[in-house]
Amino acid sequence: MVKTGIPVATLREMYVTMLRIRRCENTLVELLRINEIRCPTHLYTGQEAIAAGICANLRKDDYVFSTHRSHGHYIAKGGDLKAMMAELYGKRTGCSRGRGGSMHLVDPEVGLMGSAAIVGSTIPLAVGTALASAIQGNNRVAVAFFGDGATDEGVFDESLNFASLRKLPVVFICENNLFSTHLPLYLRQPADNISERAQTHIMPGIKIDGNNVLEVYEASQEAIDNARGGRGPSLIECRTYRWRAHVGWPQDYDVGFRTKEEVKKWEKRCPIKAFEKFLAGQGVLSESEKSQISEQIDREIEEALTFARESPFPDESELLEGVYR
Amino acid sequence: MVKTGIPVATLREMYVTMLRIRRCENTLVELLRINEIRCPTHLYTGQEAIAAGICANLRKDDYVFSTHRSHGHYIAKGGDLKAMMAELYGKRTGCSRGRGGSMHLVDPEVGLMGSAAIVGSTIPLAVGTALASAIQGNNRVAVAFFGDGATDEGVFDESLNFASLRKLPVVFICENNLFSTHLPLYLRQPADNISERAQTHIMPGIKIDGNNVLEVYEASQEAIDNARGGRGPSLIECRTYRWRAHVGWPQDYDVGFRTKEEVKKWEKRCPIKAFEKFLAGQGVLSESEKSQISEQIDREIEEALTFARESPFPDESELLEGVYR
Amino acid sequence: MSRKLTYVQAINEAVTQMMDKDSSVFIMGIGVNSPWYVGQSCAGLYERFGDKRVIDTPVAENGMTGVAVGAAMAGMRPIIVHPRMDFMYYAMDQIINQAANWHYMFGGRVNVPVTIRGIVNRGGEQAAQHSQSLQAMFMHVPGLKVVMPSTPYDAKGLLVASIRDDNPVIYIDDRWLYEQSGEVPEELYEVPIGKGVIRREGKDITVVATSYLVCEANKAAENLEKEGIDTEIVDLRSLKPLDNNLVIESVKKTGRLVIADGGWKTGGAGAEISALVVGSAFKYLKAPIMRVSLPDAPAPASSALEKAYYPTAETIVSAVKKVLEESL
Amino acid sequence: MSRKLTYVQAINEAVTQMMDKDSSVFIMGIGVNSPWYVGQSCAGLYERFGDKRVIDTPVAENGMTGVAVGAAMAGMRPIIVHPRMDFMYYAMDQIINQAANWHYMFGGRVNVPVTIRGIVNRGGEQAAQHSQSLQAMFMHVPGLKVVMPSTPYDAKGLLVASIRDDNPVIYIDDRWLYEQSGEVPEELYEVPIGKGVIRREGKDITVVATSYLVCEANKAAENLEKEGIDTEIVDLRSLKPLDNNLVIESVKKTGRLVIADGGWKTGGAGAEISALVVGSAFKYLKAPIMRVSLPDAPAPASSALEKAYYPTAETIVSAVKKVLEESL
Ligand SMILES: Cc1ncc(C[n+]2csc(CCOP(=O)(O)OP(=O)(O)O)c2C)c(N)n1
Ligand SMILES: Cc1ncc(C[n+]2csc(CCOP(=O)(O)OP(=O)(O)O)c2C)c(N)n1
Ligand SMILES: [Mg+2]
Ligand SMILES: [Mg+2]
Repeated sequence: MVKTGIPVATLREMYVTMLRIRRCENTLVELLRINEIRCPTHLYTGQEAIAAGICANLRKDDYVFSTHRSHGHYIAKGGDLKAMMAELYGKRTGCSRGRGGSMHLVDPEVGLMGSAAIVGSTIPLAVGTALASAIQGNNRVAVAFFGDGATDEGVFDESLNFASLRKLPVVFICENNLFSTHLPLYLRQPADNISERAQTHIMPGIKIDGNNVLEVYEASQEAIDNARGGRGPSLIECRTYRWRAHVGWPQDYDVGFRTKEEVKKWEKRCPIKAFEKFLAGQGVLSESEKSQISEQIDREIEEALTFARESPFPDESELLEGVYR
Repeated sequence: MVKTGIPVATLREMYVTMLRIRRCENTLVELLRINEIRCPTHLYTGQEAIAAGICANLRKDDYVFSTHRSHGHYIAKGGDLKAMMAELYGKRTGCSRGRGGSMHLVDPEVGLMGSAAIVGSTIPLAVGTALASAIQGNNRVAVAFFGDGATDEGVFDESLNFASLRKLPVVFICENNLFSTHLPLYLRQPADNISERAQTHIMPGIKIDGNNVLEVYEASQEAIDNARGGRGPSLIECRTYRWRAHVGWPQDYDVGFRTKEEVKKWEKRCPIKAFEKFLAGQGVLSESEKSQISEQIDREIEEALTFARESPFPDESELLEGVYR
Repeated sequence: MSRKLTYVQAINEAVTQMMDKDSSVFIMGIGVNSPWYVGQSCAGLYERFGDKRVIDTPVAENGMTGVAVGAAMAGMRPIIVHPRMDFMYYAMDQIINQAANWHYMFGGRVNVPVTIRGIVNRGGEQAAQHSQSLQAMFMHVPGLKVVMPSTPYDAKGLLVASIRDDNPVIYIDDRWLYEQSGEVPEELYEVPIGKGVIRREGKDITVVATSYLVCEANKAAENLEKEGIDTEIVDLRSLKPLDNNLVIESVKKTGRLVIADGGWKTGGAGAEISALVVGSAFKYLKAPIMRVSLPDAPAPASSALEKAYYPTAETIVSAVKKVLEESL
Repeated sequence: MSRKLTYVQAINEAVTQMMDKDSSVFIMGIGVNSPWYVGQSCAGLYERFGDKRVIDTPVAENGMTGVAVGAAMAGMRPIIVHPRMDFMYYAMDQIINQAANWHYMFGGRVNVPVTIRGIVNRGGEQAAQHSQSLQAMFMHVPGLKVVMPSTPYDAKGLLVASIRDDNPVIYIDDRWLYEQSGEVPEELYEVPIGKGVIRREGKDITVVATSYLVCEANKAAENLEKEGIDTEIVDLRSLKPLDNNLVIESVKKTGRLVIADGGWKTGGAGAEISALVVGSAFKYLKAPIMRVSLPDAPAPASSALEKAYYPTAETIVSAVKKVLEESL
């Protein structure tokens, strides 16, 4: 146990998760570049601490809902890497049978209930699973991940209002990366105060450094404990930044509202590097452990890639299957 | 000029407006009871100070948008009484040609742009006219009247956000009568804090006694001045109460969530009686003036009623006219 | 067994019995705990099942529908009530982009057993925003099922089937039917989704009708009989999936078709049924297919106009006669 | 005059010229000031007209559409852009309950000259929530007009007509057409709403097509010609109001009809056109009417499935042959 109060195993687990997400996406960058993966792909790079820090506090049977930018949440909640990679390739063995692509990852067996491409749409769905928990009395917690863009949508307020009214076991995680596609928050909202809006819906609304996994872990631990304990919902606004373009692999320096300096500044605040430094300082991550982890992850990715590449495409005859259950 | 700083003519005008609304609706109660008027009718009785106090600050060419409970706004903005009465009768001479009924009063010539029966729907419309003002540079102000129920809808937040972002000349008037149909506010929202939600959208949000026309007048004067002067939108939450059932003429004591005591308590806080007392105290409304006003209003109503009764129904051949312009 | 219930009692009984029997069933929506808002269709539910399973909601159709959809993903069988179909426009994202798509889009890993009950509440000078019938829109959407019971028996049986169905079902009931009375078994039973029924056999012409217009079609058939015209009436009951065979077989027999549906004409349910028949039973057709529907106009308030707006038995009679006149 | 522009340039030019000419025209929506979000369709607008009249909005489709509708009531002629039709479900209340109804509902006292531009943006493995074509839903709604240009010429002319129209118009453009090039006059001109056009004359069969499928129909006709089949192609251009006469006259001539529209089959635009023809030109029909459309399924991501999902010239060829085989 180091001075944070967070068990060493958890620290390591979060580190592995963050690195797994990063490495996985670095691989995707190459595959997107050569067009081997073709579906619209929104990279999570730069935001890894959020998914990792929050999911480390969740039980396997807790619910998570994600967005178009879903890789991080899927991996952090324990989604199967092979099924994810196959999904991105549009293969039948994909987690969504090749029908969803990157924006629609799912793994209900580990509580990743789904990811949707309509901004804001999964927020009330998460509240719905929390309502189910409350009715069923099984104290499963629901987490809605969404971006700052989703807080432009009225359904955000509708969802918070209802969750608060009924004190449902849900935690709202707003990953404020300051942009909705090309448009910065300051051109969409009169103030940078998402967490305060949660407060007017009578729930804790806090703003934290989303690039600091320790802060994310601790804040969400409290929120999740409160939810599970019947003390109602919370919102955590995690300040962060996406390193790459809104969609696809390139950087988007100087196209529209982002400058290279701004991106570079955030790259210096790399959540993984910072965490590595912390761990090293605490003596809980030796160089040999690091390279062991690194090799292990590379192996996993290689395996997933092979699996995806070797998997068959869905057959045209499947097209109309499963419109209904 | 009395000590309020409000010109006597304005005080008298507001009094006349309030009484006109009340008398008109008292007449409607009788007509609804005997089924001579059949369209769904939502009475404004008890809330008159709000429409009167606000519209006294508006220019004729300022925009007003109303709701299913539209009589007060229509009358206060200067809508034609005959056309209103005819509309309620479903006559061709009605302000909406008999197609709208009580929920859809309109008089664009005096800026009453329309009233809609979908809760929340006119809020963005008012913002849209304010946007038009801003683009056209004509400093017309828009007012959105809506109930507390409308603040349940996400479009309320979407509208406030955009209005504030662009500092549009719009004033949001929330008539908080504590109910949405049968359901009290405390069963729909975790707190009674609508005005605070406006503040998180970075605009003045104040809570006032909606049964006190002087308070309404003064608060809205400031808000409207600010809007017209380019200083952006505001929200005023007017606390009030409707005396009658949600729809139709009866009282709804003890059906569901309202008690007779509660209704009686609010009846004692009659905005008109209070204002009469104030005016009498200020010596600006003698008994003879009062009865003169009263007779004048009765005459107007009588005339409107005769007009409505004698007007023809629309002909079936008109059914398909005007789907398009 | 010949117990009679009204249509609205049948709805109420279906919900009550399903909630009694299956703890995953719950109901939410505007007015579900109101003494008057949704007629008597929810009467007694709150008293019996309490605040946990009878949730009168804020006025936030999109969010609340999403909550129901989410709860369905977590193993519940929610019924979300929209007291007027007109309000459902707010909730289209949750109904279509989410509820309808998730099962397919996730390769069958998630399903959404939600019942979305939309009430047709029109007439009485309620005008354009309080009158609509949106079945055609929902019928267009893959992943949704759409049912429209016309009798108390079906009102109960289709609601039970909707709640038990593992897919999102749009259950549409019409307040003009609420006081109609008919036989309704006391026990739980299902009317299968996707199956229509012949309400009356006839050989001269087929009238395919939905919901309230089935009643008008029945009246029309009686009047037509007096003139020697023998009408077959198909009550669709489900609009999606459609009972293609039932319709096609009937038209093969009669060679003539009138479709009576209470939505707008252009792009309405009648268009689909017409296209279906002309695609699959063209050779048997002896006459043009006519549609009875709303005209292509919003609902007017004035009762003087409402009379002309809503189709009746007479409208159906005229359409039938026109088809017979124009027969080859 | 034979200046050529691409389809997307034609859209851009229509907006630019209308904004130049009429100060009441302005544009708003997600991405209208983005270098990439709506293709090049809004390129240069912000630089030319500034922040007041080019408004890149928050992600709040319902509210923002309402703002456009409100501005239209106050004498403006707004264009509200939805970068994907899929997002429009959020805005259905404003589009249907409000924009479509207000003119009728208020007896003509208010009108709503708004252009609601919905982009069809599909393929490329975008899946179920980023692929939809909603023309059938809007076609159903009285008070709306719906246009779907298939050529650069029409893209400009119909957009000008939509902006000038005093009613709400749903203008639907398809990104699969953006790079098609064609003659586009430099001056402002209108293509009248409600008028289709014969793209190719033929005597054996009529193919009524919309938007992108007009191009596929052209290819199909060329292939069919090689087999001696003479196809007439009607490009509808407007779905509401429909150019009934043009369609009916063509079918009267050829006696056979295939309808190709890129929405889902059930309750799609093809159903209406089929019903229209069978109602008005039944006697002339020599064969069943076939519909080419999407199957009744959400859009899948995998390109392996996309290939089977989207209809092409080949699909049209097969349908035409089937109709010819089944002719009386
Ligand atoms: C309803 C809707 N409107 C618009 C879009 C287009 N869109 C896709 S992603 C996105 C940005 C959302 O921003 P945010 O929620 O902050 O997530 P981020 O991409 O920054 O992770 C937008 C506007 C959409 N997908 N859905
Ligand atoms: C979108 C929508 N949902 C539900 C309704 C049903 N409804 C009619 S009036 C009303 C109450 C609205 O309450 P509030 O806005 O406070 O206005 P009040 O009636 O109190 O004046 C409701 C829910 C509606 N008209 N529109
Ligand atoms: Mg963002
Ligand atoms: Mg209220």
